[in-house]
Amino acid sequence: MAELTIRQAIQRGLEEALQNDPNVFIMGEDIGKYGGAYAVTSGFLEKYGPKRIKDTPISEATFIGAGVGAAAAGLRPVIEIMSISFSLVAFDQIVNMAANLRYMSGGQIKVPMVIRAPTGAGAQLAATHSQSFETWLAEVPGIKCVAPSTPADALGLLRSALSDGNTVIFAEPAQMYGVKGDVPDGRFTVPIGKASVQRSGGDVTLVSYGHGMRVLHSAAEDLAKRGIEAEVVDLRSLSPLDMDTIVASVHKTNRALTLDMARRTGGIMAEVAARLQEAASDWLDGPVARVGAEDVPWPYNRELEQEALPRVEDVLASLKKSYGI
Amino acid sequence: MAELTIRQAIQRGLEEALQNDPNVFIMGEDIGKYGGAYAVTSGFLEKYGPKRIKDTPISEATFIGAGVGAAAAGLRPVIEIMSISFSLVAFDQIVNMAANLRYMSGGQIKVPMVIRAPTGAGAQLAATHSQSFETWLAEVPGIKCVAPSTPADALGLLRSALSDGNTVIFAEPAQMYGVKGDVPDGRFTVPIGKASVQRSGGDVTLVSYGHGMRVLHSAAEDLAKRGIEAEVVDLRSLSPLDMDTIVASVHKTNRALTLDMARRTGGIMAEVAARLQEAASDWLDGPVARVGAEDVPWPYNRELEQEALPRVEDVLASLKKSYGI
Amino acid sequence: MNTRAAKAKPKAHVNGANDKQEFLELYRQMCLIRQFEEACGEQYSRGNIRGFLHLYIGQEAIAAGVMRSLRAEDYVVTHYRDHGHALARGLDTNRVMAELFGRATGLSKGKGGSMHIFDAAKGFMGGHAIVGGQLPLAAGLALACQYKGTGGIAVVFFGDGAVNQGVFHETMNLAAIWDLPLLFFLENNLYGMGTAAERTRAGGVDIYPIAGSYGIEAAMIDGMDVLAVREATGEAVKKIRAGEGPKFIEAKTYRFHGHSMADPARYRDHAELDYWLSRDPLKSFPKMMLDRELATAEELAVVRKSADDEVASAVKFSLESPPPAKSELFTDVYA
Amino acid sequence: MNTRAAKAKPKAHVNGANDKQEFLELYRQMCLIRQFEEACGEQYSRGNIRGFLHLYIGQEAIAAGVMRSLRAEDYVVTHYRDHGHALARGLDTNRVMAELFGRATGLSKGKGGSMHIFDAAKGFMGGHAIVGGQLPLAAGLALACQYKGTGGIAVVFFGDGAVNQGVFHETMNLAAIWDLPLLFFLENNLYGMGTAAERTRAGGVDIYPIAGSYGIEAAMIDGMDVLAVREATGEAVKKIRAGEGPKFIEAKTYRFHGHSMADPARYRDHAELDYWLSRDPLKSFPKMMLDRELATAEELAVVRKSADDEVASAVKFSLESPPPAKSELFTDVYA
Ligand SMILES: Cc1ncc(C[n+]2csc(CCOP(=O)(O)OP(=O)(O)O)c2C)c(N)n1
Ligand SMILES: Cc1ncc(C[n+]2csc(CCOP(=O)(O)OP(=O)(O)O)c2C)c(N)n1
Ligand SMILES: [Mg+2]
Ligand SMILES: [Mg+2]
Repeated sequence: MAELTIRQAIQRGLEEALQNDPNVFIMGEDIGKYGGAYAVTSGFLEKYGPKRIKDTPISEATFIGAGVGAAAAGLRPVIEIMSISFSLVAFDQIVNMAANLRYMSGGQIKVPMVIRAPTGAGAQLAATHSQSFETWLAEVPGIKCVAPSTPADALGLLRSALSDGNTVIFAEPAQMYGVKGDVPDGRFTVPIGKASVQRSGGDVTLVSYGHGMRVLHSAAEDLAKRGIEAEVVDLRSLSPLDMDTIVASVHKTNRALTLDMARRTGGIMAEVAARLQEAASDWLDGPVARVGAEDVPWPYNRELEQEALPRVEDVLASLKKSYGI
Repeated sequence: MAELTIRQAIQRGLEEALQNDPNVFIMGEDIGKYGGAYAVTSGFLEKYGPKRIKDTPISEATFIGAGVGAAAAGLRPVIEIMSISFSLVAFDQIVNMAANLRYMSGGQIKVPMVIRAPTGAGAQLAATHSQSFETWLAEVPGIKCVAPSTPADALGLLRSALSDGNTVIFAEPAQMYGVKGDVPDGRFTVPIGKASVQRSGGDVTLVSYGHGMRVLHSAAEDLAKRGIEAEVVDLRSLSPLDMDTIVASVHKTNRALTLDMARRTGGIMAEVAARLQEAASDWLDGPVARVGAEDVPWPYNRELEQEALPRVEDVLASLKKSYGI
Repeated sequence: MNTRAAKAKPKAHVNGANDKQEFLELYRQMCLIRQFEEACGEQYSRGNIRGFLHLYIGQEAIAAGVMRSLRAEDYVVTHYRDHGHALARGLDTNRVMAELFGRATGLSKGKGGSMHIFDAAKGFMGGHAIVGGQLPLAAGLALACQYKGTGGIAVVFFGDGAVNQGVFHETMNLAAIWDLPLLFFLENNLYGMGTAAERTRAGGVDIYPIAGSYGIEAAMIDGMDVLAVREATGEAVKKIRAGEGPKFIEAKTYRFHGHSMADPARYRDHAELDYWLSRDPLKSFPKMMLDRELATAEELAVVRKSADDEVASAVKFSLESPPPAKSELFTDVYA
Repeated sequence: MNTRAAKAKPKAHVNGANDKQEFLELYRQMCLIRQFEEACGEQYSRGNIRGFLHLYIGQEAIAAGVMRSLRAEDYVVTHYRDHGHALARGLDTNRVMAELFGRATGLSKGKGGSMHIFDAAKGFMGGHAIVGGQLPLAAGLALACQYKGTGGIAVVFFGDGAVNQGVFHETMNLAAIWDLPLLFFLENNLYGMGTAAERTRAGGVDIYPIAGSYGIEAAMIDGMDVLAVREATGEAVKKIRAGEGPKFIEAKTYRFHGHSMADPARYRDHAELDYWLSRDPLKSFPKMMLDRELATAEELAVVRKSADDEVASAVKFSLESPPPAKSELFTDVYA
């Protein structure tokens, strides 16, 4: 057991892969000489050399598409996008190429690739730089999508992603790189497609992922003070979705809330809520409560941005509305 | 009152605009000399000349971005994308530019533009050409999104879109250009943000848009034979969403089903279902039933594609499951 | 009228009877493609092939001329107008046709259709239907060849319309800075769908000079001349294998039919079409062989007959093949 | 060490005392930008400015030199390193600074921040933070000028990193085929974030030749020489206004600080930095004026002082300005 930050956990996963699999290479903007915009690959170029650590031009569509080709030819590319906000310029390559190739080729082609990208608002980066497009990518069949909120999950999920046969979007909560946590020794993995119950409780099920987990844990503390025991579930895997874990929790609690730190409308949390009411309607004492960021572009000003982001009060108010608790 | 096809209704709306507003111009691939991939702008180049009818290179990102600029400078561009499947290469320009400019500029910039694109599966065009990205674009604040399913709505919504101050995504069901219907004379409009009750009934609310309306109407016929009166609601406007009309219907019927001809997971119909259970849980006799296409890339083979598409049987089975009817 | 090919290089030199087998093989491939495409057109009107169908008729000299320089370890990537490349690369004619028919025996089990032909075992990596989308993929395949040191290269085909997509530019840049073993093969058939290239492309009727801006050596050739294609490709491929990085070839060509089956091609004038029909490689090449006594009329007829038979069998094979099982809808989504 | 600017054109010719007022104005603008940026850096470290902040220090000669040729009806579009362009275009210094502070008095009411400065009334159309994303917008603004016949033009600024985005290529093509009144202004400061342009850009250290592939006339100039910038821009703008279509200017320049406040710029060596510091336009330009007796030391000091005062007032104005009302979160989403 070691205490690591999320950044360090990702670094460890990447280094293991670089050391153990000669087909693994990393590419992205400023990941080499600069060491990565969020310093995740700091020192890698010196250690692993330019063949394995490739600085790219600012051409996301093309280096992601090239990753698809390299993966199709048997390599295992790891791609860093500086921010998931920039993935839009490469959406065609991700959605039409990485996700569809296997199906369109009748199973002939595999695209085992990991696309890492920091995601989420909260740093006053304004409308173009604060988005969370993992919520769209998680809807696309043919690719998978994970988003860790702890160092152990970051490492465990990265290991799984690095040995998966498919393209995995690895969404890293940008405000949480420095979050510390215990990481088991040894080569444990966290399976893709399994949610994690981070806190047990019998009164209400709270579901989110990434940055949302912080808000949920605070809300759970508040609720506990009032004698309400929340079960806090981290999706971890946005695709495939693990509805079983959530439904099992609701069987126990009869109440559920979904929290999306991205905008409330749409995205993968709408799907979770919609599925949950389908799968557990007989168990729910009220509508699935939904909390998300305001449906506006992200503002620069700090107070406005904080106002747009969901807070503990919103979680509590929403529970009150749905369940009177 | 005249009988028009959806194609003719759109043509009429475009021609009116070209005739009445010198700031309106149309651009897109093959819309001029060729007359449009779906023949919507056939004859326009001859009639309105190359200044108003601009054939573009196959550069969706740039001609959409140029539309944003032209709109910001006071023109009113109408852009045709040959298929909404191709919009992915321009997603950055739509989502980051068209949608965000007004907000980021503190309201200084308006982007009054219409982006027309055929959408949907069903013509054996396979994985890359059968997608329905209006379901994503409808989630983006700052732009609006409509999708007509009748000639009258096509014309009425197009008129509204052409006088809206914002970018409006106008998603045209590709398989329905030839569908005929009565179109009132005179300059009626259909407001953006209002759903339409296409059939009244007191037993169950069926909601969809575009191609989905055909399936819902067939299902309603089948249900009627069994004495079940379905209320069939066409969203028409995917953004803003008109939950009021849907909720009002559910107050009457106590049952609801959403149908998405696009993939079941995610998209705007997940949002409708999620909101509906929040807004009308006390009125619903069971979970909102959800029907959608299978969560797989679109296959080429006809039988497989038909199998992926939602059918009347799926609607009926889903109602049985949710409500036992 | 557009007769730009006249500016292209003259025909490659012919080395007498030594080349006979090679020439007959080139002719066989071109006949096979032509016949295949004619059959596709017919099967489309019968409803056996659906979706979008783009015929390669008129451009056969390119696919046939390029593939002769490639090896098993090389990769081929192309766009939706892909049957010609598939056949010339040696994909099974039956299985290509069956894919168009959407049958279980098709290369993609009927899931991909005409625009998405794949045969990974033969390094044939599609068939891609988003204009320009295939270019980055090809760069990645080339990168893999370089990374693994296989000695292989990648060839990517694209049209004059695709050069207007940003990824074309991005891919040339990436290939150039990383010295990727990649051959850019531009089939300039003068139109992107119904729009003449000159109306959508700045910088003149020739596109190849842009490669120079990336330091990529480029050639312009007559795409109706299979020997010119073979020669230019051979030279470029040799340099690429020698580690010289990417190369670029622009071949001027013409599609004799519309863009797809839906297109009556009214945007082209008759004189232009006639000019290009007069340069049909399926006429000029056998004529040259006859003129130079490299083949007899009988030998050529045998070749044609074998192509016809192969295509007829492929149609029969496809008609007799079963559709994919419904369960196939859910396979191949994930590995 | 990278000292490419040496290859650029020599300094523009000076026409004696006539130019005095003009030169003092250029100097004033450069001083204003420099001082503004220094103040931003300081306010950032105090936490009054947040998010990403990209300073223009070192590149002042470009913004100052370009804007002199523009008219009220013209449009200016730039990227996130936008304060210099904003000030040189004549935007209110107070309101630009207040935007960085996120205050209600900011040009975008504090919603846009440093990377998204807009002043539509002055034709200043942003401030765009997706690399390359501003290029199509500028083409659309130029199209509107052409369509309406306003006589206006658009100028778009972008960096050496942005040329690697596909839209750069697409926009040049569109501008060229449609003869748009658009000036492409490339500020080649040799680095895109931490990566030297030569490592990510094929075709040599000079980027401007690519414009030629689109038939766009291009010039390369010394971006540290405000007169060279002014002259080249003046020429290009004259041609654009005359209906000659788009033009392209590449100016070699250097940012003296890191990419953003987060970047210590360890990827550059001292000799390189020293070379470029030695070419600081805030030193060379006043020196030239003194040498040629176009201004006295006192006159220059007055200019500097006025810039300092203007910036100090802007900081004060911003500090005293209120934040936006919380209700502003929901305004300006839709028209
Ligand atoms: C991104 C995108 N935009 C538009 C289309 C529609 N489309 C398909 S083929 C084509 C023309 C392409 O022309 P070219 O590249 O010259 O190839 P050719 O068909 O002539 O072989 C167009 C516009 C598409 N498939 N993808
Ligand atoms: C599409 C996209 N990719 C990456 C980034 C992150 N990024 C911001 S600025 C920058 C460097 C741009 O360099 P250049 O164009 O040379 O402009 P400079 O900063 O040197 O003025 C990068 C990589 C982004 N904002 N957008
Ligand atoms: Mg073409
Ligand atoms: Mg730069």
